[in-house]
Amino acid sequence: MKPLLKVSGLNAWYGESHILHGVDMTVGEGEMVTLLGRNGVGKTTTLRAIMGIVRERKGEITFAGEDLIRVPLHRVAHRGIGFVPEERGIFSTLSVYENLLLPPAVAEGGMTIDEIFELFPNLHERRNSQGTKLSGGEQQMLAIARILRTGVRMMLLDEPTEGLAPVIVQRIGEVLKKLKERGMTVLLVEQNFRFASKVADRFYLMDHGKVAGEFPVSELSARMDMLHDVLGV
Amino acid sequence: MVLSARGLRRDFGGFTAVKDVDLDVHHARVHALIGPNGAGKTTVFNLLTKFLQPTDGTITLLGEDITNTAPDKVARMGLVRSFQISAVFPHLTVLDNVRVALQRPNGLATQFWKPLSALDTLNGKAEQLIRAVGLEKERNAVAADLSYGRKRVLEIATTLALDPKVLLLDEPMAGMGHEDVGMVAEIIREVARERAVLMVEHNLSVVATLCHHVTVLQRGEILAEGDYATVSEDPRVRTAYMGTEEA
Amino acid sequence: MMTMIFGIPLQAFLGQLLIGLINGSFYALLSLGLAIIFGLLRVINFAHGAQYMLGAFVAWLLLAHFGIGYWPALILAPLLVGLLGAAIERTMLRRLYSLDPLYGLLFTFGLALTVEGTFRYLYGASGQPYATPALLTGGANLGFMFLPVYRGWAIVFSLTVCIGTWLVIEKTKLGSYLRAATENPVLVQSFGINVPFLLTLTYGLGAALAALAGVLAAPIYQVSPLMGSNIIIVVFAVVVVGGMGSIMGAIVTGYLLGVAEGLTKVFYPEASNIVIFVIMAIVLLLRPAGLFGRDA
Amino acid sequence: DASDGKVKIGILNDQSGVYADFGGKSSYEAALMAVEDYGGKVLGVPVEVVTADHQNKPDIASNIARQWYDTEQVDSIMELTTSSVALAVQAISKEKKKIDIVTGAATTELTGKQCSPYGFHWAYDTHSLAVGTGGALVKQGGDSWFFLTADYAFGYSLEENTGNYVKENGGKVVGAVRHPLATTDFSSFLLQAQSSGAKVIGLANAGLDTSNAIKQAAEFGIVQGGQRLAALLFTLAEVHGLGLDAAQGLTLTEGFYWNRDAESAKFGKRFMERTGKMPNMVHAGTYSAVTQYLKAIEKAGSDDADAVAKELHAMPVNDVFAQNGTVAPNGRMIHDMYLLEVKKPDESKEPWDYFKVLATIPGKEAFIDPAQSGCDLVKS
Amino acid sequence: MTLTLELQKQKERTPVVAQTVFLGLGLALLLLAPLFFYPVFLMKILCFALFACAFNLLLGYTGLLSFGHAAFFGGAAYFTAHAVKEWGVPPELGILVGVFGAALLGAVIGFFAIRRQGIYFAMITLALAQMFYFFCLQAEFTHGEDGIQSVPRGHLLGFLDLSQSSNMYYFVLAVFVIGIAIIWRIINSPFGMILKSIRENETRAISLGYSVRNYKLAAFVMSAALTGLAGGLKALVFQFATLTDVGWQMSGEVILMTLLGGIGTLIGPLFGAALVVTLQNYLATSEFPVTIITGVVFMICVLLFRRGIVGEFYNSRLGRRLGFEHRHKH
Ligand SMILES: Nc1ncnc2c1ncn2[C@@H]1O[C@H](COP(=O)(O)OP(=O)(O)OP(=O)(O)O)[C@@H](O)[C@H]1O
Ligand SMILES: Nc1ncnc2c1ncn2[C@@H]1O[C@H](COP(=O)(O)OP(=O)(O)OP(=O)(O)O)[C@@H](O)[C@H]1O
Ligand SMILES: [Mg+2]
Ligand SMILES: [Mg+2]
Repeated sequence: MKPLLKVSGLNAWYGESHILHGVDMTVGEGEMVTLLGRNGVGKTTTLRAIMGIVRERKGEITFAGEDLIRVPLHRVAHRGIGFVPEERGIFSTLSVYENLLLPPAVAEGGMTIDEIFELFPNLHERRNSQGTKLSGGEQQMLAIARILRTGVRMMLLDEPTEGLAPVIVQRIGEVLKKLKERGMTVLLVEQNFRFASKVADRFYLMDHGKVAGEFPVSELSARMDMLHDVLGV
Repeated sequence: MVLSARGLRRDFGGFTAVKDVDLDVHHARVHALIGPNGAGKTTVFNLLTKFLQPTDGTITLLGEDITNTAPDKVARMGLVRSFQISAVFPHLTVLDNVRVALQRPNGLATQFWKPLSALDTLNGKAEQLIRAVGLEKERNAVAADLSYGRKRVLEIATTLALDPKVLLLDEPMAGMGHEDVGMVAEIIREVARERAVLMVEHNLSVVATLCHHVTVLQRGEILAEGDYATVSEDPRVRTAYMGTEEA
Repeated sequence: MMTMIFGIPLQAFLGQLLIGLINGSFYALLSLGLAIIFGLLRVINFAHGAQYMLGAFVAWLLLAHFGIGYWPALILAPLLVGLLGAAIERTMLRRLYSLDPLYGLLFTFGLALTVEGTFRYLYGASGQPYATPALLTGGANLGFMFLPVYRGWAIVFSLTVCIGTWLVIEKTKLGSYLRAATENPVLVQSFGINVPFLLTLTYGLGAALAALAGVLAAPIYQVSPLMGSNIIIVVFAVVVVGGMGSIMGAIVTGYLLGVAEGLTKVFYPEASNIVIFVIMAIVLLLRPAGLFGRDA
Repeated sequence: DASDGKVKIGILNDQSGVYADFGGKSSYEAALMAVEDYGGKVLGVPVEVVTADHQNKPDIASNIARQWYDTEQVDSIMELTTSSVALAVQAISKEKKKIDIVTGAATTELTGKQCSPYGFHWAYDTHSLAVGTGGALVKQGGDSWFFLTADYAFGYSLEENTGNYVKENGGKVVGAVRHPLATTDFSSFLLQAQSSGAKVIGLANAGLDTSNAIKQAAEFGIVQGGQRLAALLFTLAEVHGLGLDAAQGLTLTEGFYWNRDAESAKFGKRFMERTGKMPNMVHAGTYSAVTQYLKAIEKAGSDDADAVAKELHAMPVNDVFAQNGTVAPNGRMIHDMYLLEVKKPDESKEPWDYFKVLATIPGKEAFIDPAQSGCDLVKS
Repeated sequence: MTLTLELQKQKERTPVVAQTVFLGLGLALLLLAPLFFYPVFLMKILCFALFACAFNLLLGYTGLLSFGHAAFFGGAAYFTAHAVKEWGVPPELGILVGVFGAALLGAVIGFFAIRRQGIYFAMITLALAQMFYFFCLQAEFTHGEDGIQSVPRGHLLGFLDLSQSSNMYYFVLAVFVIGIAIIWRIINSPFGMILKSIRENETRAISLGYSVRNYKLAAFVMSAALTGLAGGLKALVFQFATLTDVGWQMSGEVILMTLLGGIGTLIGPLFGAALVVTLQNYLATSEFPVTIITGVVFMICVLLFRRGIVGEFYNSRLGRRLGFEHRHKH
């Protein structure tokens, strides 16, 4: 498989605290990769560093063969990457509908509004209310939905199932599978192990700001012991 | 029965988020409030703690009608909540976060004439709470620097510091690693021996093992009630909330 | 017999109502700019009064030194002041966004002092005359009052500008980018939107609106370095009453309070500059978020 | 003789605020001019002028005044625009036994209850403005008045004084409206004044308020409609700022007009060369005060405050500003005031040629009878 | 709203010795200062310093930016001046009148203002203070633009003649030190801790059972009362009370002083006040227009030295070594 995203030797800092100590990973075109790790090991930071939201970083990040390090933040999305943050980032001054329409489409082939509403009927029902008046789970749906519209090639999802009802988690699983059929690439950070095991092709395990291990989904059961050690699953 | 609500209702503009909800929370029991996203769980919490004023209905806490009481008063009466999106004092250390919570119950909140060292009497209790949630390494770290999961744990510690009679926990395990989930579950179980706990949680295995009683909310109305086994058998609950998965 | 309203002749009453509206036009135009800058940048632009003054002064300078008259000045002065605003945003104000909003307030406060001080130093305090453009001199007898043509123009023009600006901000994509960017600029940038540029644009626009009000005011009020600091506090009150950040709120409240003030000038003139603050206090008691504020 | 080998005069006023044009740096120039004209020396010692900007803050003024007196051997302080400053500095001067001569402030308190044996009030006061404009204008036919009054003590006293003179001279006051300080829009008040049908609209306010009221009166065609505007505190400097287009027909009172006679014109032109503008009564008054102060030192043969004050009280004032002026026991310098009308643009023959002199108000009429002033230095 | 004010956080093991030495040195300097500087000038600095410190109690430790503190300062000056001059009360009582008046005024303004947060709060205090300004402009007892003049300083406790400027200076210094001590105690008290936490996260504080409004109002009234102390003192020092002290420009000036000295540092405002007062005095006799310089200083401070003089010092290497660590958060 052709690598779409390639990260090597990525270091990142928040002010004086050094969080990432040389992260290496690749994500192939059309692949769905999950990043596992305990709280605070730097999963979110990895995604933010790839996006360029964390600017204090060193190392190499290439996307579709192009260097991303020097690209200004507002041009990164136009290369075809979408980011769904952990804290969701719904805008209170915009209605649900405006929130949905906010990110500009960066390429052809995104979902239409109708498809999105079909996928998340709650959003349709509450489309005129203020974005942050949605329930926690609804906000999560909105955060994912708004990226689906833009036609990106790759999504970075930070704990997309947090706080979601099991039915919705299932539905998101299905959505991800559908997206994968369409050729979407996903890098996922997840605590919900069961969910991750259903959608991911491959896992990276993070520890102390580094990648501590890597394995395909087929080896999952064999690796359970190790996971137990590192994650306490 | 320590906390009960009758005919609770809340409208937002034309939208009814909570409709005719009756709820009874009992001493020494863990009561789960579950339901699909947007069902109105957090809103019920907000109504019970009086962060929102109900459009209709009454709330009774420990035999007193609190339908028109201010939220801080409700907290002082012994009903304390945690928040779905974590709420800590970001620039205070972990220790100070817990001490602030301890100040009022220990009568050390309004003394502007006493030195800060007066608060040192709270250290013992604070350390104990910090140890209980496994934050002793981060004791002197500033809360803002904690990772998300650790912040949630800290929030539970501050909530416990108030020694509340009724605890309302809004998704206490969300965003926590597996290890912490186990630990927090254990804490809740421990706490509930002498208190009433009402919690919102999407992690069904936690609900299954921890909760004595489950109320399922859907579109602001109660869909089903009972112990976990009964509720999870209910086909309406399965389609509306649980999906086909097993806990 | 004359019809009386509250003990004064209907005719006089109508006259005062109209006067109030004229006043309100300036409040609306100024509070609009203030609300935009606040709503989108979370900056309380204390320099708004200075930018208003600059608008008037630029118009006067254009006339005095280059013989450029009112009509070109109506475009040129806001443009120049807007560019100046944009430059200030680019080089200085932008460093403050990540901080508590009060630093923005303090910075613009300093900016206002500097600009006003400079003009006072250069041109003295008593002001400069600016004549009404030939096309708009004279007046019309409306029966109940003598309305100077220029004042009529001021109402019509400011109303047009206000509504136009409101449409752009509330009803276009640009507006929603701007609103989102105030809440979480980094995230909006990560969606692929050039937020820094947008913010510069916004501040420039806000400053230009203030300057536009300044040009509009030049033929009516003495063009003086102090003209801005006198009006700014009242305009702040207007914005608070309207609901901070609410653009429609700022416009409507501007006109409403203009009229309220105008009527007070008839019934109880001594209170006419406190009336806005009194209304503010009442509104805040009953509706803490302001008349058109979003959150309660 | 001079105590410390020099005579030092301090000019303390607002040089950066609202009154910067009214007096400002030009007052300092006027003082320098007076010293130069006097020959730069008195009693054989050099005369020095220092200046400071009190920024309209009495505490700053008070600090500077004390420091000048205590550590910088300043012998007298003059100008003192703004009444709170003037009163504060006069109190300090009294305590320190130093001379102060006020030309910039208007309040009659300076020579009333808060008078000082070392304090002098030179150029004008609220009373003289009221008499000038109120009394004299009635004689010219302006016998019914409507006031636009700034809603604070200064405005009231102007209105009250003027109203009294209007009535004394057989006129009547048909109404008044009180506007808040720093009003920008006067149209509402002007409409009320217009519909009152009064012949004269008296503006009992100051500074930018007056300017804006006049400008808007022109816009509403008040003067064309046959009513007269009378500004109660307005000087050449403000008329210049307003321009003749807006100010034409306005009536006002000043203690000095540069184009009144040949001597004043000569002074005006010299002043203009130095400062770029023509002097108003504050500038000319300061020139006069400095000159008279130096003459008094000469006469007393010493710069000792008691001796100088005695001479100041005794000597008549005769210079470009005042003719046959006298100084009353309460410190009031009594001189003629002038009722002036602003010319139409086509009547003005040269730059700064703004006024027609309508009448001369004799000093005795213009100023409060010292015995009635409330000053306890006046023996009845 | 997350506040990003610089807030001071002292380390666990504060080298108490170094700080005590500093404190002692500072006090000694203040005691000896009249030998080197002009006493009225020093007294003015102390009055404004106390004003700024009281203001900082609200801004630096509660996170509330009041843009109307001039009302308390100037108001108290009027109250004290009136009490001393018209009622003939002794100076100490006159100052108390000022303090109580300011506290009362603070309670009224605070009642309205604390309903809102952040910049709304700033705007409301500004507007209400403006109303008070207009009141002072028109009220009989303030004597309009003349002000209350020639206020006697009287005898402290009946025997110490305050018209002597050295007596007055030490009286002012004593009041200043007491005022600062009160502020220090409030900040470093259980109550102060709650204020800090309210500033950090108001909703959480409510859910912990703190009646946030009462705490804020209490802090507001305390700050107003201490501001009143400074205002009353100033009226006695200068022997007058005028409109300049109630105008909104004065509210702006005190912010400048606090900002210059260091928001959220106990003694920063003292330095800020000293600098501003000196600057104003110096510029009064220079060619430079005061407002321009003040404005530029304001801008530079906000852009480059947000921690203020004292804050920057605390944060410098020397300051850190002495144990004045100053946390800087965004
Ligand atoms: N803004 C920040 N400033 C300073 N330190 C930070 C900041 N954000 C995170 N950190 C620290 O960086 C480390 C990595 O944080 P990160 O958010 O990447 O963890 P994570 O793996 O996503 O954890 P979680 O599962 O809890 O979300 C943590 O120790 C955290 O305390
Ligand atoms: N202040 C408000 N104004 C308008 N609508 C609101 C408000 N608060 C909540 N809602 C709506 O009420 C419904 C219930 O919200 P609530 O937050 O109680 O859901 P929830 O059950 O807690 O969901 P989740 O599990 O996703 O947190 C949602 O549809 C939400 O959009
Ligand atoms: Mg994370
Ligand atoms: Mg919820």
